[in-house]
Amino acid sequence: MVSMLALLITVPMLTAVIAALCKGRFCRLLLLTGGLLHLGLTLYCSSIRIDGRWIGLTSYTESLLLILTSALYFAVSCYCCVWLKAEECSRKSLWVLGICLPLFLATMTLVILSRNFGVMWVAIEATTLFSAPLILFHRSGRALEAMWKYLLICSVGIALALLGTLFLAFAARCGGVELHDLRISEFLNIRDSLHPGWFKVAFVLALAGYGTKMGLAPFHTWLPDAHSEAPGAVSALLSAGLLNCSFLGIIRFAALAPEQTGDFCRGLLIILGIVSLATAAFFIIHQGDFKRMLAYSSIEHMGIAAMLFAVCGIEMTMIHLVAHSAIKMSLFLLAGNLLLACGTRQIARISGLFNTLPGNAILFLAGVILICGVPPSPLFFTELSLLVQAPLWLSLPTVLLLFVVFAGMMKNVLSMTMGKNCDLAINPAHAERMIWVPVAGLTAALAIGIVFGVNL
Amino acid sequence: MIYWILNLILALLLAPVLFGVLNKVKAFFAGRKGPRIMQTWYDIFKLLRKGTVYSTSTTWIFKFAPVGTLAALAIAMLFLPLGFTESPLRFQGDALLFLYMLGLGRILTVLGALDTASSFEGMGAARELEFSIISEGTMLLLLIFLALQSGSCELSSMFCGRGGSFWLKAAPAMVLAAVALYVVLLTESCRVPVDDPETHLELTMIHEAMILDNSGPDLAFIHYGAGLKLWIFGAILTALVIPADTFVPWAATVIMTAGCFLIAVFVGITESMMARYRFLKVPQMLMGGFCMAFAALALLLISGGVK
Amino acid sequence: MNMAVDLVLTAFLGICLMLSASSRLVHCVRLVAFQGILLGIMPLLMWNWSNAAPGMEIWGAAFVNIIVKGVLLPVLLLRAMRKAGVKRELEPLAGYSWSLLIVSVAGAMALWLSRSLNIPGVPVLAIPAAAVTVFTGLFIIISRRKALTQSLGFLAFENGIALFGAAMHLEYGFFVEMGILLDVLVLVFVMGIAVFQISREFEHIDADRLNLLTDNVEVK
Amino acid sequence: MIFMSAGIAAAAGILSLLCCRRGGLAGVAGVAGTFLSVIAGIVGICTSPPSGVSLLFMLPTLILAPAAAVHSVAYIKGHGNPGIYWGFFNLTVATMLALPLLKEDFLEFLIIWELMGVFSFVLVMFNYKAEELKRVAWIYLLACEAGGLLLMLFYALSFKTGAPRELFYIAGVAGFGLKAGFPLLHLWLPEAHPAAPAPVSAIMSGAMINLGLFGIVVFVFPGMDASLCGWTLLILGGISTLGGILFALPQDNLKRLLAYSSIENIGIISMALGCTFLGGAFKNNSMIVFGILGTILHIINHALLKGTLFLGAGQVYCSSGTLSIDRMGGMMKKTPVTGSCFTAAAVGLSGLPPFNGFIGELMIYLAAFSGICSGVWQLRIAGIAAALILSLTGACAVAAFAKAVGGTFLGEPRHVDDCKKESVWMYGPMLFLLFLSLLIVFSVPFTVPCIFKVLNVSTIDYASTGVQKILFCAASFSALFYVLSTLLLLFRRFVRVRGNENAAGPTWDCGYAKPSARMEYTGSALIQCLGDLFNSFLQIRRKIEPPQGLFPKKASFQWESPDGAERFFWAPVFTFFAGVSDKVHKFQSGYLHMYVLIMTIVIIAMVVWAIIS
Repeated sequence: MVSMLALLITVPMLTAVIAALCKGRFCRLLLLTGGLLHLGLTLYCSSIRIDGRWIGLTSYTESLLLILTSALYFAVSCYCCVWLKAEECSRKSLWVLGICLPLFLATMTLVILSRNFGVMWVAIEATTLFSAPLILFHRSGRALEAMWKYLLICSVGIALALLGTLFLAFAARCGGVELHDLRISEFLNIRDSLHPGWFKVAFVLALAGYGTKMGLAPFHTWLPDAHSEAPGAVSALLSAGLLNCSFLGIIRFAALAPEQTGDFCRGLLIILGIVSLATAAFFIIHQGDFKRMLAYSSIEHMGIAAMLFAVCGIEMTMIHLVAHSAIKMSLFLLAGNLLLACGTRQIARISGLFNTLPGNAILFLAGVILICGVPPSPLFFTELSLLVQAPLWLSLPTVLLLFVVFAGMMKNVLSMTMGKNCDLAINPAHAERMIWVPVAGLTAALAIGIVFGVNL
Repeated sequence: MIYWILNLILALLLAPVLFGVLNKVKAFFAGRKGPRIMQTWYDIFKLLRKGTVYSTSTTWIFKFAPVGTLAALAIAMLFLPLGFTESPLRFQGDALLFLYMLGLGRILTVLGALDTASSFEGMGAARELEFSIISEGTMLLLLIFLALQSGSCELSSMFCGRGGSFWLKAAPAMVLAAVALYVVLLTESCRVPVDDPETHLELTMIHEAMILDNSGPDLAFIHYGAGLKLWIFGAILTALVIPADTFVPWAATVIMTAGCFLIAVFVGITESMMARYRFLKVPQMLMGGFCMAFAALALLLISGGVK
Repeated sequence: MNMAVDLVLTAFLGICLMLSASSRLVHCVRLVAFQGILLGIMPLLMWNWSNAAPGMEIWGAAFVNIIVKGVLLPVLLLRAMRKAGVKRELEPLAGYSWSLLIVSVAGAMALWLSRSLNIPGVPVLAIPAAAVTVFTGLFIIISRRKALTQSLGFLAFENGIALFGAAMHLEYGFFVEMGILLDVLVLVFVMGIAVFQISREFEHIDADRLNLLTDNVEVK
Repeated sequence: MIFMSAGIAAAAGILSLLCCRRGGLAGVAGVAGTFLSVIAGIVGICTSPPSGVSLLFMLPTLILAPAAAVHSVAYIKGHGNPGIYWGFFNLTVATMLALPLLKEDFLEFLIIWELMGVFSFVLVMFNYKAEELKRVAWIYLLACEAGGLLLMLFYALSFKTGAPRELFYIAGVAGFGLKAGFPLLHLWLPEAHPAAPAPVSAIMSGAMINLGLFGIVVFVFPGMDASLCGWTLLILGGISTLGGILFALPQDNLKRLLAYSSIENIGIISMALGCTFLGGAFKNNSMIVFGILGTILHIINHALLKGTLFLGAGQVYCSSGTLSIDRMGGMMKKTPVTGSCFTAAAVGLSGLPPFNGFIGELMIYLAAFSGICSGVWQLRIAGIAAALILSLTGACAVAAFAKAVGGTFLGEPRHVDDCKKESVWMYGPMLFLLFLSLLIVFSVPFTVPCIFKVLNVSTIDYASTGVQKILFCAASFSALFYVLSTLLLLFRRFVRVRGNENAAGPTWDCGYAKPSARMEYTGSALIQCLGDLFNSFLQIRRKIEPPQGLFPKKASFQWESPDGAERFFWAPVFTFFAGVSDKVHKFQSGYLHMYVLIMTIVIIAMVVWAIIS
């Protein structure tokens, strides 16, 4: 059975190698088949429960994340088929895309499946390496700058996570257990014999490390640059897929927390959550670029996810992450469409999209309304359960900040969609055809919301 | 009951004569002979026989306005304690029906004025609306004052049900209330300090400006309505001031009629002594009336003259 | 054997001081390479030879460590340097005397702190040396202007963390060790390409002039 | 069965949304959907009547929805995509029919509440092509979302035992108050109504605003001390009544004036509710009875009359193309039926006798007076305050509606030359609503017993207050007014001597040779002296360009009165947040060194904290 899981990782690698060999000619076809294969395999083996030495699938959350990531990848690859035809890009960047996207998927799958802290660390570092060239798709100065910052900040952060893993092993040794290869299941058995002092330091460093990758507040600085410079499809994958995987790292670390350090870890998570919610809120208000606005909304939702994990436990967090990924993917793809059609990311210069790009504009408005947690979307229920279970000193600022975010985003979106046509030469041909994947994403999110609402 | 109907008939007949008395008093102060007392009736009969000229820019509102105003005033008349006897048609809350009937008369006149598309009528309407807000507030304060004294919301039992000794219990409050009611009387019937009925300068008129374009029977209705309104406020003022519930009915009728004519004389005297206020000062006077009514209410609440 | 270990740890401290003081890029690369080699031989030194010779794994890991960190990475960095046409690090943001002072203060602090933290079985000098290396790595990233120096700083930072692992002689499996080394190698390789493209795009590789992406409302 | 009505409306909505390509079909589906849902609703009420409160708050929707549907058939021709309009129109009606029935579970209520916000948002921004609609749509959506978030907080606080009760109460009242247009929270009303299509604003102000009060009465007040609730409603109602009508005076846009008068009327309704609760707190039976009747009557009257006024404004907009009172004039000659219905409804809504507006206000006055004569000093003060506020706003309402009717319908047309004819689709519903209001005047005395049976509140005996007699007398005197005026009209017809026939001529404007329409008194001129009277409150801004030089070319006078709450409260708050965000933006300065420095500092701080704790 472990071999089946290993297949999950090797299939994308295989497509990457083929793409490398054929110099970016069948890039779109390869992407689609890789995604399809991966999705089939995931659905087939998502019910396996096995704990191998290096990789394995043990809990319900991991299989849910796996399905989410591969469904996401499949959706993005369908989008790419239409998008790459519309986007006139050089053969070399197509080649880079053909290689890096499958490898990105492979590393993300490895992160989810890994049963060893070391392997997980290596996989997350690898995701950084393979997603960096993807940001460079448009070959502009700004993309280069975004990639450099992404590389440096993320690798510094991830190295800290390695230090955290080391201290975790050291905490195990201080607790009197000799461990050789950091297997997660071993750590779970010796949970309460971990040395609390060293575990707290380890948790702090791991939180800082994986928090950087996840975009929590003080470490989020790379996220708006990377997500706004990357093309629509890549930023969708980055924002919807990668952030969940790095959050998985924190979840695994927090699962080991012995009792007396429990509320310390929760406190830390809550503080980082509320700080990232605040930064996202204040950065969305006068935001001039709609892709950066969506990036900050990802930071906001990761903050909420951190708070949810600390206050309400894993189920609510999972629903939040799944819903956020579905809606955020559609939004980023729509943003890609808008960028392709309007040619600019400045919100001030775009207006009257209802007239020129009706399909995209309506979906974009609906997506933003859903992402802000208005009832039909599942985010409403998760935010509500956060408010119910969070202490009072946390609920009040959260409500205020959620409102500030809503105000900021709606002002930008409405100024873009309504009003008279702007003077930009908009060619709606391609953009209007590429709305089916976002439609699927939004309907999926609505379905989750309605199902969740009905059986509440 | 019969005495109330007698008083009603008396009121309907003598209302225009009030203006005759009033003009006689003004003429006496000005050293002239002045028009005959029955002059208003003669005008009304003359106007009733005349034809009317309707402006092309008016609609059915202009034609209905004078009629509606007169009907509203007549209905308002039905609830008054004429001759200090309880009106047969009284019910809880008729004080407010009385107040709002006056309001209805006012809005119909204003709409009639605006319908003629003339700037002078618009000016009169604008001023009428401004003053009516404060005077309606004062009227309501007085109604509350009376409700507190008599403990009921019926107009007639407000005046007659207070028992004779309300002067002893709350004399200062009564004085303030009477003065406030007098200010409202002057505003509602458009007498001198607020508006000069005899002026021919359209810029200075208020009530007269609103009826500039009316003619024939409409004008007759309006004049008769003005007489009725003066009689209504006169009757209220006398009923407020004179504690006449112990009197013999025929004596009460005589006192009520004499009271109204006395008030007409008093208004004539104030008109001869005072000149018309500038338009910016009129609201201050009305505010003064409002504050007096408020003070009366406060005094009443504190001094405990409450039923 | 702990005399040799102490010698190596003091060498680490020395390298950190020299790294923060040196202005020439090539010199820094060689220092980081030497750091890598020292790191490679650390587990061998830490092994108590008395009871058993180290297994093939330990030898293999040490050997690969030395090859990658001592030889491959410097070659990559020098090639990137030649392509980007960068000779000397002219004026760093914090100035050499200042950075030397800061690193030595940090070293003193680390030494004073570690006195209270005596962990059994770990040489006394180990924790401060690792901490100083980590701090120096971060400091170089923050204070140096050239992008290439920043990747060098990252390498020093990486060596510091590996030193922590080696000092507390924790090992996390041969494959994981190799994975980490592979990651670092590919990272430096990608950084090299990025530096080359930055130099082609911007004609300079000063990280502090790379500030197009900003939310600062006044600037735009 | 009743849920069927909401279900049918929702289904019709989705159906017409689907066929939004073919306009005609969507229109048919929409109107049919609305009528079917209303019929289902009425049948549902007759078979299994819901509790009194839900029935009361469903009635306005049941009355207004069909009227608005018929009106919008003609209104949206050529204004946008009918499919989307009918779709969201039916969905909004569905949510408004469903909300009063969801009394048990607050969470279901909250979900449908926010859905109502979103659906009506789409309707408000229906003609999205206008530039200034961006701000309006943003404000409206913010108000709905803020209400939703406050109610989420309210729901969350109900679970927290430690949390203080006042916070729970404030969150609830503020959450629902946003929809009910309480002072400071009313900002979206005068913005959304002028922009929304007329039938939509008719439904919103006629029926949707009351749901705010419904929410407060059903979810926030149970369990709270009655006198506290009474006083809150009374004070908030009083402020929003006075504030609403005072700000209605200087408005130049007709629908904005009607929106402010909706704020005033919802204030009156909450004052009536306040009197009821205060009566309940001090066991004053007559105050409760009059309060309840006042609330019921005023809700229905306001729904009917405000619906007529907004539909009238819709017709005026369609035929003259503008909503500015000063630019219109003389519309009575072009659209006589709409003009007459508008005038009648205006007179009714300012509480004057012959119409049902007066009966509602009479009940509230009687509640206030029974408070005054009750002897308990708290009730006495409440009674005096309520009566005084009601009379002042009554007079101001007379002025505001005189301006609205005088400015738009009476006199000579000023700037609007080509007026389209009025269509029967548009003034039909107005006549229907006016007929209903006349029906109410004469049927209320007989329906009082069954009203109190439906409310089935045992502690109140309405017979002792003789309310039926009062209502009967009020109705009979209104009838007397009609009879007397017809008598006088006949008298005038026959008293004239044969020879003097009526003649027609130009208005005698004190001998002016050629009076032109520009000399006419416009609406804002009518209100100018009132504006000076309340200037300290209204802060009217005037931009005067006096004529200069010997031969002055251009002189202009412009005045506008922005909403007080917006100018002195919301604008500073929002600029504060924007200021903070600009300062915070400096941190994302683009310098990589700064980012890594911040990261190191934070990590060191966290490690030190981990070691210490």
